[in-house]
Amino acid sequence: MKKELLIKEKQAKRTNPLAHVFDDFIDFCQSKSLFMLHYCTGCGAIELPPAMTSRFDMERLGIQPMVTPRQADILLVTGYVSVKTLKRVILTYEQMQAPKYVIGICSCTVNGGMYWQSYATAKKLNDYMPVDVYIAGCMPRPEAVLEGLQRLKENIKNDRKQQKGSAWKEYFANYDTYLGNQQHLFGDDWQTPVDIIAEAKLYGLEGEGTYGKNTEKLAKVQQPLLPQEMKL
Amino acid sequence: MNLLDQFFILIAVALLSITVLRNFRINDKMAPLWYGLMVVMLVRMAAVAYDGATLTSAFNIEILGFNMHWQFNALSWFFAIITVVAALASAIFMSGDWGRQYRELYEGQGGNYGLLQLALILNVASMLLLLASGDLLSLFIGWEFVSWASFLMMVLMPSKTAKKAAVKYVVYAMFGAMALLAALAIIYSNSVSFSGSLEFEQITQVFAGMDKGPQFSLALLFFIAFAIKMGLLPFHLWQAVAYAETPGPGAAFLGAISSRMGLFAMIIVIIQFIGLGHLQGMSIGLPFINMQTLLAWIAALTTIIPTYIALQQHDAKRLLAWHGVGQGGYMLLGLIMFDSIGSAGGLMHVLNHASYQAALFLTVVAVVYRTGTSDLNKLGGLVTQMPLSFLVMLIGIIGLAGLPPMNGFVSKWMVYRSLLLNGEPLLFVAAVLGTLGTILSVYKLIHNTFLGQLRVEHQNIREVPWSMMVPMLGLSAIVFITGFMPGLILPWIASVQETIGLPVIIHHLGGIEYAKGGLDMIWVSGILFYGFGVGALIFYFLGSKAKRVHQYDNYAGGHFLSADVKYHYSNNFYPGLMHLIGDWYRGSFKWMEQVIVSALSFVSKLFENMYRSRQPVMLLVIVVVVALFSIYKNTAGVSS
Amino acid sequence: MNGLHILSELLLMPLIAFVVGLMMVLMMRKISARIQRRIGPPFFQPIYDIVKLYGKDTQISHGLIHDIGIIMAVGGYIGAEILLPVPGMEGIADKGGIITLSYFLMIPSLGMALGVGQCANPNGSIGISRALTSMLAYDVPFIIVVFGAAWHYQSTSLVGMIEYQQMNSWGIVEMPFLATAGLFALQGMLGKQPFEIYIAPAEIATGPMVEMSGKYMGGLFVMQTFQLYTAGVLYASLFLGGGESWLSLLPKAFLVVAIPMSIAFMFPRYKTEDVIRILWKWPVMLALIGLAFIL
Amino acid sequence: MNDLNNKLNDILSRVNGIKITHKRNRRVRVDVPADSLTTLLELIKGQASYVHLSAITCVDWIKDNEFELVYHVWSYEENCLISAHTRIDRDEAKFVSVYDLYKPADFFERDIYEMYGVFFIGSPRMEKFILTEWHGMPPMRKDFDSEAYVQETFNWTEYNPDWLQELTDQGGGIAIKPEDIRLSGCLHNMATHRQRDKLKATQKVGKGWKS
Repeated sequence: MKKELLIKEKQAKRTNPLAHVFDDFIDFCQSKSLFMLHYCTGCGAIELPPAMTSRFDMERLGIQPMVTPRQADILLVTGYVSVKTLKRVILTYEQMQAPKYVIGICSCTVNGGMYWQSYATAKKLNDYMPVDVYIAGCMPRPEAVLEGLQRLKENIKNDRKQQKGSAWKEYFANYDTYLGNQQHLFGDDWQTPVDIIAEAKLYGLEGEGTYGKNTEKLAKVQQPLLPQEMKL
Repeated sequence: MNLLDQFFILIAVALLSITVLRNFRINDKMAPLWYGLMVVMLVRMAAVAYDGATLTSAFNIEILGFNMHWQFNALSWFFAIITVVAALASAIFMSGDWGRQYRELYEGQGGNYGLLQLALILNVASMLLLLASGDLLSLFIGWEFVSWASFLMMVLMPSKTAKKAAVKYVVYAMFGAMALLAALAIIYSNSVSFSGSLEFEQITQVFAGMDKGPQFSLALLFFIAFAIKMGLLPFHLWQAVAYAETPGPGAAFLGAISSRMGLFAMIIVIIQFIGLGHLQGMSIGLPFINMQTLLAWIAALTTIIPTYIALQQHDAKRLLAWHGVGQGGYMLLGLIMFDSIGSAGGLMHVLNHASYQAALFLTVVAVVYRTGTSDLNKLGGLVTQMPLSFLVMLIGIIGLAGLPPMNGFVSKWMVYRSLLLNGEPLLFVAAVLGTLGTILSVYKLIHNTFLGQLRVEHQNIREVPWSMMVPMLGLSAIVFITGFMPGLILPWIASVQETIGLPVIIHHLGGIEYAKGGLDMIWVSGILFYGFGVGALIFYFLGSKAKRVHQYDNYAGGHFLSADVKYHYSNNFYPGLMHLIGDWYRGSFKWMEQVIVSALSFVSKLFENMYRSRQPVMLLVIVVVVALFSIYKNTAGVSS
Repeated sequence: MNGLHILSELLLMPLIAFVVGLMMVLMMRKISARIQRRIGPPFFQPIYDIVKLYGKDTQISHGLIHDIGIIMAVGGYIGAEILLPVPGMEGIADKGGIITLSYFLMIPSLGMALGVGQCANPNGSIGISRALTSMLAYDVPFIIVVFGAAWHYQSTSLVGMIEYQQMNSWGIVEMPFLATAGLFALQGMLGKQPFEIYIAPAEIATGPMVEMSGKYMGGLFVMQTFQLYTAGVLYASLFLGGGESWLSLLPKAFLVVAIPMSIAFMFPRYKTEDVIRILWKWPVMLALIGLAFIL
Repeated sequence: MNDLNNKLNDILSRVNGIKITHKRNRRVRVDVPADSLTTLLELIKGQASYVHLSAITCVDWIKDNEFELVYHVWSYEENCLISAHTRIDRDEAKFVSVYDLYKPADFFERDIYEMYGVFFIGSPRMEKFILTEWHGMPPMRKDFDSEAYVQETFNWTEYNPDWLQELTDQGGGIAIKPEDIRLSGCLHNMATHRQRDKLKATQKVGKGWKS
């Protein structure tokens, strides 16, 4: 309750026009500097080196590859995601720090692609995590990849201005739905070490759909990993 | 009755009290009090430390025409205050819960808490006796006392390695004592004017009247005697294991100061009375290698080799004990430069080393108290459970590694500065190599104990009780304050330098004054803390609040971490380095030691077999022949 | 030297270091891009990166020591910047000396090592183990170089060294071997290509930085700017005569930083033991030859 | 070469009910009844140096209601591969492990157990191997309907962008829509479609299947 009040207060303070300037500046920088984590699940990964190196040079757009989810802003899922991999992709996504964006590259992330009838391949990536941009194709050319990244940059720049919720906020606000889909696939005892609900509470990102019957199910099986406090 | 006599009486009373009361609980309260009183007495004697005065005790003994007397000068005072403060810290530490645990664990299995208290006071008393010695004979007496008192302390841990190490130590110590005795005998027989006591001044006289050869052997005998106690190369093998296996606070006390008695004697004999002139006069083989360079190189190698042995250890206590051996090298390296900055650095390093070594040992003992192990491969992540101990260890390792702003930096800086001024590039590199090795090894120490993954079995342990925390915090406060304001200590050092006839350092509160690059720790620490302040401002005022996460919420390539996966990176912490230098650990010294031991045991077996042989008549014949021969020889000598 | 002067130095020196460091980061990335025939990042890219990292909405911390590690890493370098003499601001720099400074440079490493340690990530610990090992490797030639310079100028104060060089000739002219060895050690100190085993992105996930998010990573980016600046200015003070003015100091510093960058991309990555082997062999040999000339 | 073949034939012919086919020079196919397979393997390992078990594969002959297990055994000395085929009952789906003879059989048998549900008696680790999250019918069995499972388990993305709409409006667009394929089953395998429907009716497919 107190936290909500604080958030409201914070939002009230934002009437200061300069505050918007500051926010816009940060948004601008965010759109100009993107660290991407390429989760190379499939063949689409092969198109990334040309996009990064001298032919197309992503760095001129401010996009750099990073290797851990902690540092990254974009999660590039390049190719089909098997159910087992999906668990890891979800963990990786949850370990990324907001604002975080997901790009699904290749048709496989859209609908399973050529693996559409495979029992082992997850079909629709945005059932399990909010995907900002899909770059379809089998595989998409580096031009397409860059086009998609440019589209993402535009989105980032405009999101806060247009009062649109960013996709990553969806994950917190509709956690119950996403969790439900994950549980459907992995069973009811599914959990990651990242406590999304606690995170949503801490940063005031809770929404209507954060809690629900799926999170109740989770609460029953979850072994909460509280941070170790220093104690004297 | 002057202050020194009162001090001796106090020591005697304390010794008596602890001897009588050692098995009663009241002793736990009394023992720290006695050490506290000793500190007070030493503070009252502060005039010695600041003015370079000498207090001579009224108490003296005359045996067989030898007069033994005791005195206190700035040098003795400097070592005495370190000794007593270290003892105070150890006594407070062991008087509370640690003592209780020790009783529960070891009483009846060879450990004896009362005896441990007694061993501590005996150590302190004998060390003070040694420090107060006024002539060579009292030095020798004190020397023997110190050796046996340390032995008593070392055997109080009921383990086989402890016993073995203690026996090894005693063998080494006896060898050293014999060397000292032989040196005394040489001095006695070469004295021109013997006045009833073996005064220190006679060393200078005897040296002046000797040829190069005997000079060299005399210096060597003294060196062997003192180097063994100090653990200098090549006599470094006994110390680490023996100290590491001593019961907790005892190890802290011994590690802090005990082996520095060797340095004390070395300062008196080699620095003060043999002097630079003689050392440089004694050239060995090549003309540019003289005794001074030899000692300097021994010191430099002592910094390197034990430090890199420490790097290999995976037991926290042994690691620290090996560093104790290594740091001794810096002290001698500074002193052997015979200039104001170097010797001040060497002397100051005694105090600095004692403070952080005791703090580190006590921290490790605290960890052992809670977890029951000092094996670095079985610990980890304790920082959340024991934050204050972590703080103490952090301060200690910064001191040990010689980084600003702790006191280890000041003394090491002085040693480096002196090596720079004297143009000794290789010694300089050797000293820095030692420091770098220390940084590597102490990071391993703190990482493997306090950082990284917390083991499941350690999830419920808590900080150690205050009786253990207070001495640890006190020692770390000393480490920090003397680092921040070395000027508090430097007057003592200057007075010591004056006493032993070295050039005196020009100092101020923040450090030392020197035309081409001095050191002002107040500025240095100030700048550092300013930097930390700005860093903290940047950190806390920019950016959003951070979410605290559990250790299992960790990037492991998408892997789900859980309690049954031990992912703490601790064993063989520096594999790359060990790939390269691992082959250089040949254990040559150990091999040498074993060769000597086997040779000795072979000879002793030989004699034993002779005694046990079936023809005792043979023995009789041999004895008779030898006796007759010697009688003949002597009578022949007389008749001619 | 009055209080105001000191205050301005305390405030300005880290600030200048930061700005110059940003330019150096940009230069570094531009050089690497040009060598790989890319266009490279836009002019303000280093600022975008840092602002973005500090502007992250959420971030994680593994505990207090994790935070303190970053503070120590940034703070240690801020302290080091203040001890570096630059034109017009030599007042406080005189309080330290080359020995103090070279020890100051170890504090950020220690801080970072502590912070990474609390993260309890094995990749991080492996990275730290490698970083400390390579510190052992490059510090040996570096310390010989420092000794040589201090002996040659008969001073441990950087201010004194710069004065000597400006009155006589530059260190690089008088001690070419030592200067070369110093450059070699610099490559290791900056962790550039043959010696970047402790970062090893594909292998141990950037080692020490593995758990750094948001402002933690931002702190490290800030640290990198300081690191480049320190390396450039320190080397310029030791061998290139410091600077009479900023106009002469900055080109030197940029040049010094540009050299390792330009060489870096010709090399693969050495194993840890090879890092030690090569750094203990060639630069040490060069430095010892240099020492033999000046002693 | 003939010598070798003769020798091998001698050895092989000691096995009951064996049928030897020399497919090529160094490829021998043998068909043995299930109960003499181990005898065969023991013989060729012990007497003819076939020490390397390259793979065990499984084929589901659903019409015959049988599983065919194929043991590929290689000899380094004769550079010859023997593929021993044997058939076991599909409903029973149990066979004896050859782990005692060939240690690598452990993995192959585990894999087959997971993918086909053939239980190997005496194999050391008959447990999950790759499909750690899988609880349904072994997915390589012919009666497992992957499409049905997919339809039941996953959702599909609606993909109808403007440009495609425009094309469609102009009379172009995609000839066969993905939805049509998904809902009607495999295009290229229409013939077996009816049969699969029949199977679907008789067997419960998906999560409820327990081995």
